[in-house]
Amino acid sequence: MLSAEHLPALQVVVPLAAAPLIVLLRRPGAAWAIAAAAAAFAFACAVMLAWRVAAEGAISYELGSWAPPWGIEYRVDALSSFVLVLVASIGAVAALYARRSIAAELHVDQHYLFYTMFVLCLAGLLGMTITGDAFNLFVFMEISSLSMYVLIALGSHRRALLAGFQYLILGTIGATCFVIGVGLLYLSTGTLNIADLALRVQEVQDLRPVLAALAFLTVGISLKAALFPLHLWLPNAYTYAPSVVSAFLAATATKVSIYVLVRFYFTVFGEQLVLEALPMSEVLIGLSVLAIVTASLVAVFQEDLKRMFAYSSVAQIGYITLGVGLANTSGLTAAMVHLFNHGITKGAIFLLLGGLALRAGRTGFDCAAGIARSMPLTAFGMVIAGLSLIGVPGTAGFISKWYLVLGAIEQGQWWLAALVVVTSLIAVAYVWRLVEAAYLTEPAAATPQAGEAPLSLLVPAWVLVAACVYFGFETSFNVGGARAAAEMLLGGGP
Amino acid sequence: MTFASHYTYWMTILLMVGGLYIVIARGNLIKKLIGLAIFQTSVYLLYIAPGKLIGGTAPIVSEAFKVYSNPLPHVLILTAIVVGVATLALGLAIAVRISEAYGSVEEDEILSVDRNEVDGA
Amino acid sequence: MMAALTVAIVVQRNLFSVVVLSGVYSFLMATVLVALDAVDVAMTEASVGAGMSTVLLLGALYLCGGEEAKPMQRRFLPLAVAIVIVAALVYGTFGLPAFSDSQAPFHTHVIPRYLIDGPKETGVPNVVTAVLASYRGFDTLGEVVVVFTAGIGVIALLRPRRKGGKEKRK
Amino acid sequence: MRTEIVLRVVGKLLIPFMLLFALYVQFHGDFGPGGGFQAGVITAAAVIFYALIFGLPAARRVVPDRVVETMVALGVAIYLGVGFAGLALGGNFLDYFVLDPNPVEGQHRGIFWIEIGVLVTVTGVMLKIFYMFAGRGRGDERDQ
Amino acid sequence: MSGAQLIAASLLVPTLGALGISLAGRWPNLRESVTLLSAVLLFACTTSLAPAVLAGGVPQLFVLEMLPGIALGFRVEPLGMLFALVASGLWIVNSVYSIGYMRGNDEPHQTRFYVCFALALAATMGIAFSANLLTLFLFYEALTLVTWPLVAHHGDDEARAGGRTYLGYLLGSSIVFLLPAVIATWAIAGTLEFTPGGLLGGASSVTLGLLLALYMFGIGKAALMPVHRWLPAAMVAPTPVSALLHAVAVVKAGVFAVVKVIVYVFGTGTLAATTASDWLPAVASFTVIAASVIALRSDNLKRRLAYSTVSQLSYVVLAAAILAPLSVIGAALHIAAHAVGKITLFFAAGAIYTAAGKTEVSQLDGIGRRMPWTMGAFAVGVLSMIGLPPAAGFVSKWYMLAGALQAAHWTAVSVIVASTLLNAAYFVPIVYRAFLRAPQGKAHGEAPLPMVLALVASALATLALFFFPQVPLALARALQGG
Repeated sequence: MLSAEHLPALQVVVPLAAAPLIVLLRRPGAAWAIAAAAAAFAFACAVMLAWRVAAEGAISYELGSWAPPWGIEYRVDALSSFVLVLVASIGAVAALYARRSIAAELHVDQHYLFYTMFVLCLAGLLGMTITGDAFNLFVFMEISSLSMYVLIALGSHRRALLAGFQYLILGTIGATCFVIGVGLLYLSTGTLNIADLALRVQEVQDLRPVLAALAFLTVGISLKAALFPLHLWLPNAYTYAPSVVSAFLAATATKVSIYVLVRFYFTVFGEQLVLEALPMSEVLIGLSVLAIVTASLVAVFQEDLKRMFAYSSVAQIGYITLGVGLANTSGLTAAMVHLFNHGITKGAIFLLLGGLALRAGRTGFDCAAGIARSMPLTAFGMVIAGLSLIGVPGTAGFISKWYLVLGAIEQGQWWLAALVVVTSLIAVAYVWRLVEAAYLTEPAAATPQAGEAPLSLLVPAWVLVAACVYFGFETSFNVGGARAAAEMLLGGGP
Repeated sequence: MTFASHYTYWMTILLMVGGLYIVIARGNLIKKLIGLAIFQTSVYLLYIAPGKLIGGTAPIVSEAFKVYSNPLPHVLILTAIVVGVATLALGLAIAVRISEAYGSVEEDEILSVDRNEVDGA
Repeated sequence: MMAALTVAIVVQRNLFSVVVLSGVYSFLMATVLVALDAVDVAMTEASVGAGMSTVLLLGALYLCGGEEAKPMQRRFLPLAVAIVIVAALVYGTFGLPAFSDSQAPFHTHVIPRYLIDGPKETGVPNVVTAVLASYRGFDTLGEVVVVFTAGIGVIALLRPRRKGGKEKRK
Repeated sequence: MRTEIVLRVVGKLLIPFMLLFALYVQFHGDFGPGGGFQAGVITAAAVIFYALIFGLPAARRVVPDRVVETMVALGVAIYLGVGFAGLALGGNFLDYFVLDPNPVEGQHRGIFWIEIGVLVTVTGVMLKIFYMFAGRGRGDERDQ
Repeated sequence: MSGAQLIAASLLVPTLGALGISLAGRWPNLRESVTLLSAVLLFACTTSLAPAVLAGGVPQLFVLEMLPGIALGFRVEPLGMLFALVASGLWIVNSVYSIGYMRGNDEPHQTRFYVCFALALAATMGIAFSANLLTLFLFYEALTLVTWPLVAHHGDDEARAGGRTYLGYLLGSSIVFLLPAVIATWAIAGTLEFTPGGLLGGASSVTLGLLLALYMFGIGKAALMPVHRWLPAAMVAPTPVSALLHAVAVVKAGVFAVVKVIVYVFGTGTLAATTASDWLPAVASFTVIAASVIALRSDNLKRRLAYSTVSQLSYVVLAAAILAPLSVIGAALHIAAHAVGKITLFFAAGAIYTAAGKTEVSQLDGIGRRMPWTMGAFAVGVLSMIGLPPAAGFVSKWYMLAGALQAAHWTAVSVIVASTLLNAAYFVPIVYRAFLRAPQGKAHGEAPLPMVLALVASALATLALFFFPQVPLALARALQGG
């Protein structure tokens, strides 16, 4: 059957094709319909792919029927299919959500432009994830980044412009570093296909260019992934972007970048090169620890909810890279699981915040005072997602924390395990600030009185909230997928 | 490993760093963008220079020539250039909007405007 | 010479002249590229780098005003960063094949098929075009989409709102 | 500048040639340097040139915004169309071989069409961007 | 119904009850009747589970696999049965009482109160029936979280501060100590199932000691010093909540978990074989004595009761830590005995507050003449706390003492004896004041009827446990045997 074998291409191309379609039609309603349809299709696609990969193992797709390394190859394996599902699902939810919130936050002329950017961003991220070609990865990285800059700059506060600009500068530097890295790799191996690279890198006698490439790739990707201390663009971006964009970004963009990092570390370079030739493990762990501690502490003292959770994102990314740095099966599993769990958790939080922003106009802490009464569902959803952020058992966050600590203990690094649990107390601190504000404080002047957020916002948000709980109990997908990916990376790494 | 044999690389590096320096050190947004552009163009050399084979010719196959320069980097760089100009356009667009919203394209001035705003609020 | 230009751009404070300089820079880049047999790239660079970008920059300048203020005080950090990068790159290049070394891996791997079979397989003697449009056609698709993105993005950012539109909160 | 009779004449004379050159670059791209992208830029440059001489409104009359924006999307659409054609004819995405009984012919056809796509989009975008920047200052953009 | 179904029911009943309560929030009468109904139903479920367990059966229920190799599962063993019986039984009494109390002092957010209360019971059932450490941990945390709104019920600054301390201590200790302990256990033993004789047979003495410390201080609900501070802090809550914390659920869950960990994770045998646990009785003894002293010196009635709880809890820990068969039985019994006794005391305190608005011991002169029922019940509770016949406390204390002697653990013996005297020292004067001093202040009668009924009932239960200790005793014995 035609579609089955072409799923990998369709996965990316359909959202891509949606973009010009939207522009040609230019009608806000139609634009939303197309975008939503494309996102939904992408989600279905991703699920089917994941299912097939689980059943039959990695899929390779030759674009233009040119065999790699001459042509460009799409490669879906345990890892990429896992990330695909995350990105696509968040994309679908966000698309549903966008209609109402964008209608409230953007001028009607811009709607179709927004949706164009949205599907492009989605396609870009999917492309980054699925591609098996280093340079193609760069191209799609640029697609997603450019659209992202615009999406951020569309925020309704003028600082959104500045945020977008900063991100543009740093992001471009990051992308260029990435290109340099790829270039160095190409010069010393003569190929761009990731699988082919993986083989030929091992044959390179003179390691110096490869190591330089490693360094550049790390820097470049870290910029995109907002890996501490290269996270400076992130808080502003998340704070001033339109709500749905914040949610989408927080849940997917940085995650995909981390996926790329992992991909290059363990597939291309192979752990012995990464972990032995350079002290990457130590560096990663050190930076992650810094990220977790500082960012969490900073988050506690924020006066704007979006900003607070933006900093918490930086910290959570720290947890993920910590798992990567541990570089054992449990560690990588933890990283992947947390990639997924944190994606849905943060997605839920930012979507709910979007509801608050819709009612209150802002997301300052004072707006949250006593919202338990005026917006009970929003408040309760935030509590659940917050618990997942802390890592309370019964939520998705707990599962990631479990594996993280387990990985640390297996490595015999008790202090890391201790650090993880202690820092999650900081999370308690900032989450509970919100809970107290919501439940124990009397409504303040800034508190929205308009009542609960509209269903069209609540439903998508609650889908993710439910996911936070569901994946805290029924872990066969996220843990299973993550473990499979981790084993593939460590076993499959050359 | 003679000096000549790696001259091009070092040229590239010099440009690269120059561009990057502009980006980081200069407060003017437009200037930053120009720096960014230079930073990107320098990458072109990194890719293409090694592809050149002395005595080779442009990779347009015909009976006249036997040695060709490496075409693949050319392709990549074509893409890179496009990306570069696209980025530049976007950046400028945002810069224009900023100058409209803040009346300035100097980073520090803008930041100070925001700070005052915060204090005011 | 390009290096000199770069330095000039670094020091020059009048944005207009900077723009012009960068235009010149692009032209030089283009000539260098021709010298390196990258005719297609040279052509593009000339038209885009020298032509398009300059026009855009001038347009932007027209809208933003020309003089650049004094640079900010933090000069140390950028220098440090720059130096680190130089170090990393120089270190890297030592391992790279010498200029015009036909035995370098990127001449021996993948490429031959393009050069030898390319014309036969695609019927296009200009291998660059062949690779661009066919072998790596998907990259080019991506490239076009990037352009598209930029275009739509600029529209989204610069199209004047009609009345009734939400104005930026000041 | 609009009074500069010389310029106007030269412009009128030059612009057709520019367009011609663009077409040459476009279709000779298979044999010599060049291709859709460069051609697109040149075409755009021609129009921009026109706009510089005769003023933006004039250019807008010749190439209205609506058309430009359509071009922007259309190019990509064409390109994707080629890709889907490959799918429809039983090949992979962007598979040119299946576009024609004779594979090499198919390649030719595919490349031809995608180059068209590139040309259209690039021209459109470059023009659009120029319009946007130029129109921004005076805010005289007559959009839809 | 089969065992599995009953387990499921006893988890679902309170949960659904909570749902119903929140739906019925607008109509108080309906709401409270829903509460009572679910309480009765729950008790029915647990009681109908009991025979099977007494007969030596272990009803099980496995829901799903949370992590590879670790299921979310439930298994009813004697100790859990005992705990579940006590908790569900007291819920009935407590809800009757709270109806009186909440209406008597027309408290705010009553719906939230009843909802969280029901949820707390659900969590308690989960703890009682948990089949492995992960399930235990899950519901342990859940209990902390759902009781937080109860503690911070009033929402003013004092309540918030109390709530923060409560949450900080319990969540903090459980995340920082308990979770790593659990994970380490998993890493060492490869399983988390509670198994008679323990899972950590192979581990070295040092590891055992470390783990034991992690567990003991990780289970903050057991209020082992120095992690006891949350208990007095939680006194800001309304009295029914204090009753819930001290008698029904929270602290009981703590000591229950302690006993469970010592018996089923470490295994008394394993610990006895090493020196890993030698420090524990010392800490427990210290807690017993110190807490009693503080109680002696505090004038606020509820505060005094709180510290008495701290010391009483440490009895259980101490008894379990002695590792002698009899003492473990004593520990199990004391969970029940202390529950009924302490709830009576708190009910009385609450009744006094509602009727007379008095909170300090020094104000209680002659109150027994005005509130004879209340103070009578109070007296019974006191007897039980001190451990005199004819009250439940006597039985459990008897077993503990016997166990201590059996193990020839002289410090323990002396501690128990000494603390008994201390208990007497800080409880008897209250009774004395209440009955033998002349009443002062304006006249007032008994507290509202529901409250009186409740506290009398609990007092009777206290006595009943003395005269007919068969069921709990049997269960406790079964625990030793199992």
